[in-house]
Amino acid sequence: MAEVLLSQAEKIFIVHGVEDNVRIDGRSCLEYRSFEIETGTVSNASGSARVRMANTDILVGVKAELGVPALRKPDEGKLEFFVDCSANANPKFEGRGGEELANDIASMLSQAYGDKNTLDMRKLCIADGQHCWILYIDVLLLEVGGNLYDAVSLAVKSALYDTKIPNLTLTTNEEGQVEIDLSDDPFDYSEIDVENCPILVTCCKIGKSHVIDPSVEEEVCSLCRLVVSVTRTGHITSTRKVGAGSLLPESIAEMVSTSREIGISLNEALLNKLKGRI
Amino acid sequence: MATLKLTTNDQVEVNNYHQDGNEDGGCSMSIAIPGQKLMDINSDVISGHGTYEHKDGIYSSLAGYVKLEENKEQPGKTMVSVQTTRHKHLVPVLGGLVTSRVTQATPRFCKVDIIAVEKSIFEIPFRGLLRKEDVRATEKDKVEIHKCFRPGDIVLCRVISVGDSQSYILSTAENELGVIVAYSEAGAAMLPISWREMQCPRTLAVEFRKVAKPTADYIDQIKELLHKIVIK
Amino acid sequence: MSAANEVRAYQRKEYLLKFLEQDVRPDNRGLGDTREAKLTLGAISTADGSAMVKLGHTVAVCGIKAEITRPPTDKPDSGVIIANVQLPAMCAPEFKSGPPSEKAQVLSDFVQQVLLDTGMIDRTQLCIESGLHCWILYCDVICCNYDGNIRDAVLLAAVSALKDVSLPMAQYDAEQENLTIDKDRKRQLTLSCMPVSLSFTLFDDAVLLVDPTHEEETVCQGQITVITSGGDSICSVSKHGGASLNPEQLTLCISKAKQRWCDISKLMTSNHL
Amino acid sequence: MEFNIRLAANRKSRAVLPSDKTMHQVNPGDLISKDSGYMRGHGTYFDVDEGKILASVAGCVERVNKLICVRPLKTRYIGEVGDVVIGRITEVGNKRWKVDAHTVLDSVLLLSCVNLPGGELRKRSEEDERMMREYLSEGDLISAEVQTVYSDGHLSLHTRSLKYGKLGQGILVKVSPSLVKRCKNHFHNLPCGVTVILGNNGYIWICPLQSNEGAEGGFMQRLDPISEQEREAMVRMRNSILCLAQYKMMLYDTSAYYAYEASSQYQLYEMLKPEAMQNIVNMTRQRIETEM
Amino acid sequence: MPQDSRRNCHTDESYHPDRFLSICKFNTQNNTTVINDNGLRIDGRSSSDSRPIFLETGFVTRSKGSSYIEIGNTKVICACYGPKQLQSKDTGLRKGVLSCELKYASFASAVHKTDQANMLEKEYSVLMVDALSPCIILDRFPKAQVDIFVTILEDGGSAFPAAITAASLALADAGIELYSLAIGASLQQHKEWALVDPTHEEENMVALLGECTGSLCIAYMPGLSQVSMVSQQGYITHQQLSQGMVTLIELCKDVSTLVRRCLVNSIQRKGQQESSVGD
Repeated sequence: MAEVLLSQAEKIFIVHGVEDNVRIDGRSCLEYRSFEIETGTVSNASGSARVRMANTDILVGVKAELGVPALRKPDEGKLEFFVDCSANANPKFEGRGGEELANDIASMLSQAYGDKNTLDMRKLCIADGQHCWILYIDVLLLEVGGNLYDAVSLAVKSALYDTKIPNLTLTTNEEGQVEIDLSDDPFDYSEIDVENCPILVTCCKIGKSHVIDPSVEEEVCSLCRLVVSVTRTGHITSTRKVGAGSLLPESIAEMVSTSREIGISLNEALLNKLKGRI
Repeated sequence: MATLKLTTNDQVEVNNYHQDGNEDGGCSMSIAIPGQKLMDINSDVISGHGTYEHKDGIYSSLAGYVKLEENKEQPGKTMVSVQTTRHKHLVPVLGGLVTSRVTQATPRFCKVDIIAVEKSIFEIPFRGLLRKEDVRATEKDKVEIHKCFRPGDIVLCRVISVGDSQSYILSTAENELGVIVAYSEAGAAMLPISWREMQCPRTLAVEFRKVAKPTADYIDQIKELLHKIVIK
Repeated sequence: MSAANEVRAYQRKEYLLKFLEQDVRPDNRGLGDTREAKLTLGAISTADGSAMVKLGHTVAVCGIKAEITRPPTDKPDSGVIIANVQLPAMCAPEFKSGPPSEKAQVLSDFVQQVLLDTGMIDRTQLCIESGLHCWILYCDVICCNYDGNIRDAVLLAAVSALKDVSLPMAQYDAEQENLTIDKDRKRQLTLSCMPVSLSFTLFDDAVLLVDPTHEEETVCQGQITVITSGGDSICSVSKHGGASLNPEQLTLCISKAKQRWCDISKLMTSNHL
Repeated sequence: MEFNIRLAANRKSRAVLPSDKTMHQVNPGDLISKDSGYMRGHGTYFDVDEGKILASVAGCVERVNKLICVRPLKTRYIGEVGDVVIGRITEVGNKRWKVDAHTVLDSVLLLSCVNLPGGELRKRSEEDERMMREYLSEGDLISAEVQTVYSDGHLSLHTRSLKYGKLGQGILVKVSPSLVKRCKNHFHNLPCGVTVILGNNGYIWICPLQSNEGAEGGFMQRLDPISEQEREAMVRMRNSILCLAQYKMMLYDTSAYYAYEASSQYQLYEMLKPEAMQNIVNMTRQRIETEM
Repeated sequence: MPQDSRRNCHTDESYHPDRFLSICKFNTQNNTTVINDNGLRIDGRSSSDSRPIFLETGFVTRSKGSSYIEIGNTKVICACYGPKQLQSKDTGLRKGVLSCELKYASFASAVHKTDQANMLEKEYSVLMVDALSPCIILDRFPKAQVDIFVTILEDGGSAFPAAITAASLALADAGIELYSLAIGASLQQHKEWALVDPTHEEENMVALLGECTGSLCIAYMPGLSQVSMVSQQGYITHQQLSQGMVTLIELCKDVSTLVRRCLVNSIQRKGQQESSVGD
């Protein structure tokens, strides 16, 4: 994580501010910063999106490739998440420095997308047990300025929304093998249904209260965060406590329900914005 | 019921909490485990070793026997502490006595491995630094490191600073501090003959060291040890 | 108590010497006594064969996983056995996490070599169809507690885990080019012999200590390992480092090793009952 | 729940608005002067073959008599003796602290350049050397003055005046050093109830109003909660300064205060929106221009 | 495949025997129900029943503290070393640092583990630090690091929560000061059933059946009544999540009495040893 040094007094100032519901950038505890999305940024990817939220800058590219389904799930396609922490974002990421964070985000994403109800992987299957689409989702962290998980998940969802998968025609030859023909028409494609894709919402415990969309300074002041992935329907697909603190069961319940409500409306707002553009 | 195959004890015990009930109330109250509330905070008790204060209570932070004793510094107050059978100290403490082994001696300082604090022996040593000016209390300028310590010597020191993150800063500037075990060039354990000399029992050669003045306690321990070995 | 502990910590050699002068070792054994050995077979249900061995405090667990592979090209009628020994950072303070240390590699080679070279197992019984399919036995030994004489412990664990292996029946249909495996029917492996090792070390270039603890190993030099496989047959005698041995000492080692084989073999049979 | 999501395509350009017509902006390699009579300063280089002075950074050209400099838009701080800076302790070393003051090389604060608790004329003992971390530890913020600029560019700081020292509760804002206008005084008690220290190094400290008399070198700190009113004023000031910095407006007491007043029509959280920012900056600029 | 010179290995790839099961067998394996009409699970437990637990301290003799835990078929060894001096210069000046490493034995799961850089192990190691660092009083050993090494000898289900319990037991055994023990527990949500302390088979069912299911794992500190780790995945409702938390906290409280008894026993045993040495 991008570590920022803060003096004790600054931390106290931030903690008291959160308790008074006035954060250092003027927001209240449950207020989200404005952010900017851009889809179709990378022209040679199947889908891409960039999200900029204060100082956090995320680029996501989706690449669809043909592959073989997993042995245990012959009727499903695959999602592969890969996160790259650019050394631009933080000099500490150079070499293998960003590996831990990258693995962490990637596992969080694959957990959030792990269930069939989020993204129906069966639709990515072409021929049972033989061919399927594999979506390689590459996340590039260009700048890290707080609330990383949320920003990444917003970018992933936007990039999936933007993803175009070419339509295929299947023929079976004499030997019972399936042959695949790719359509020549570049406009002959289908889109992915992202309606129920989850968004990660980070709820940051600071002092006795909790905030959403924390800035880097606020993250430093908090001992622990709860990252909850929420779908549009309000289902929870993953929950994870991050950081060295512990929480009372009651505060977990509170934080989960805050995150859930934020998640539902954030999903709605993002989808509306994405659709409004077309 | 699970068959237990990997246990070290001969008697196999299966804890099945369905039959458990509250029988552990039967074990004497004097054993505490981490997180167990020992008592409410009040003005008469002080939280001692192995305990911590949280909200309105004093809690145990160790697994061991609860001990209540009168505080020496503040008469009338009770000190509550939890004693383990294990080592008391996990790390060298500021102002504490440590036993260390010299690993490197240069004209300006000695590098040492701290291998024990008081009676607690470390499996993995901590790095310590014994600077030339901290070897002796008087005539600091005349100290020559090679006449005080050699690599391999066991030295009793006091921690005077936790220093930078690399090593603890140690001192031997007390009579009772200094070399307690040293080997002569012939390889025999030497005996102290003065505060600055030790003698090899094999070759009778005299070597210079900053020798620790043995305390009565220490002599007793050595006697006890010899006694034990003879009995065995 | 504390003074004894201090000497134990600072002057290990002196400490041991004080005991050896009385012909006794710090854990109350005589110079020629081995520690009590314990053996448990089949402790790990996810493995196809497993064993846990205890020599005093030293604990080694071996689990064997069987998979299907292609037989080696030079021996189309034989199966494969791969032995690896792990010394995880958990088992003693001197080990680091990460890839296998030199010590672990040496032990892996040792076990691999003994399993293959003594001919204790006829590898053709692992073959399913010549040149096409065979069983591969991954024989992984993990040291759970390292308190000296790890060699004897890992070898015993590996050998007894092999004894415990039961493989599902496999059948190859040449016409359909189809391999089927029936998990409900299982068979044991046939072992032709059981190699058992016994290790010694040398204190002060003169005193032979059998089945040394870690504490003894740190102040002793050299390692003598004798592997016997029952009766009068000796599989291997090896000696690394330390002072030279006189013939009497070596004879003593060998006779102790033979005795060891009998003890272990008794232990093994009692476990199988 | 309201979310403010924007599409990048609709983003408004945030280019520097030309305020000063006389401002001469250059890019690296741009010709500044062919006149060999000028002396080249920071941000320029001399093309020997052609006899021209060219810019080496992007920024505004400044001429002082015969000296030509380019003041870069974005830069690290280049120290000058006597400058007021805000810095953060990054390391406690042997008789010195390392300070991050937005310079290229780390700055140092020697133990001998600090007022220790208990008076100016106190002798520094070995005890003090061991206690250094108690005085200032990693992460602490200080205000200080540049004492020396070494030839390699690293700075030595001092806090031997009661107005300098450790900073307590407040907000640190980081802007480009070139945006901070050099003034006689960099400590400003503004009428809106906040104290602003505009560090020459681009670090700006906003804290509750402080009286000048009670300065004690920062060793006594106020750790009780700050009233909501004061807090809001500070946050508003922070956002105002960020608005100005975003549109590359020079920062000094008047501009900061005007921006603060201009922002009064907005709620605190609204000040983060680009439209509001632009509006605030425009109003501030107009007010400054009319007053000139 | 690159050869690893530090391990013995075979040149050809090898396959799990399940790959060659006759098709009908493979199918019947999948069709087993997780819970039958009487509300009983495959191993005969009810959904809220947990398996018997065996706990022991002092398994690894040369460590500072160690523990061994067995829950059903799950077998976990944990050892704790340190505190030892930190190598790196910049971190942990005031506080100690905790490092955890969790490893599966290659024979611990149904499938032989070959993958050297196992993602799951890394993820669990990170989660473990998050779960345990809240219970350690880290400022009692500044500049130093405590290492926890966990080996899962056999994963019979709920191995990770067992590892957390084992680790906190090892920490207590090592005499490292703790605010509280941390007890791990997990459940598997299957439709309306919350299967407490699931077996390996039950955990796998989710991946295969996968309709409105999820898993939840927590670490609970009974001393402070706080939760030090939450990890959930799947597709569950808010109510199921909060209900699951309540269920697991109750389970943790139950397990903590066993951990307590184990610690008390070990203290008494040590006390007896000491007094016998004294004679």
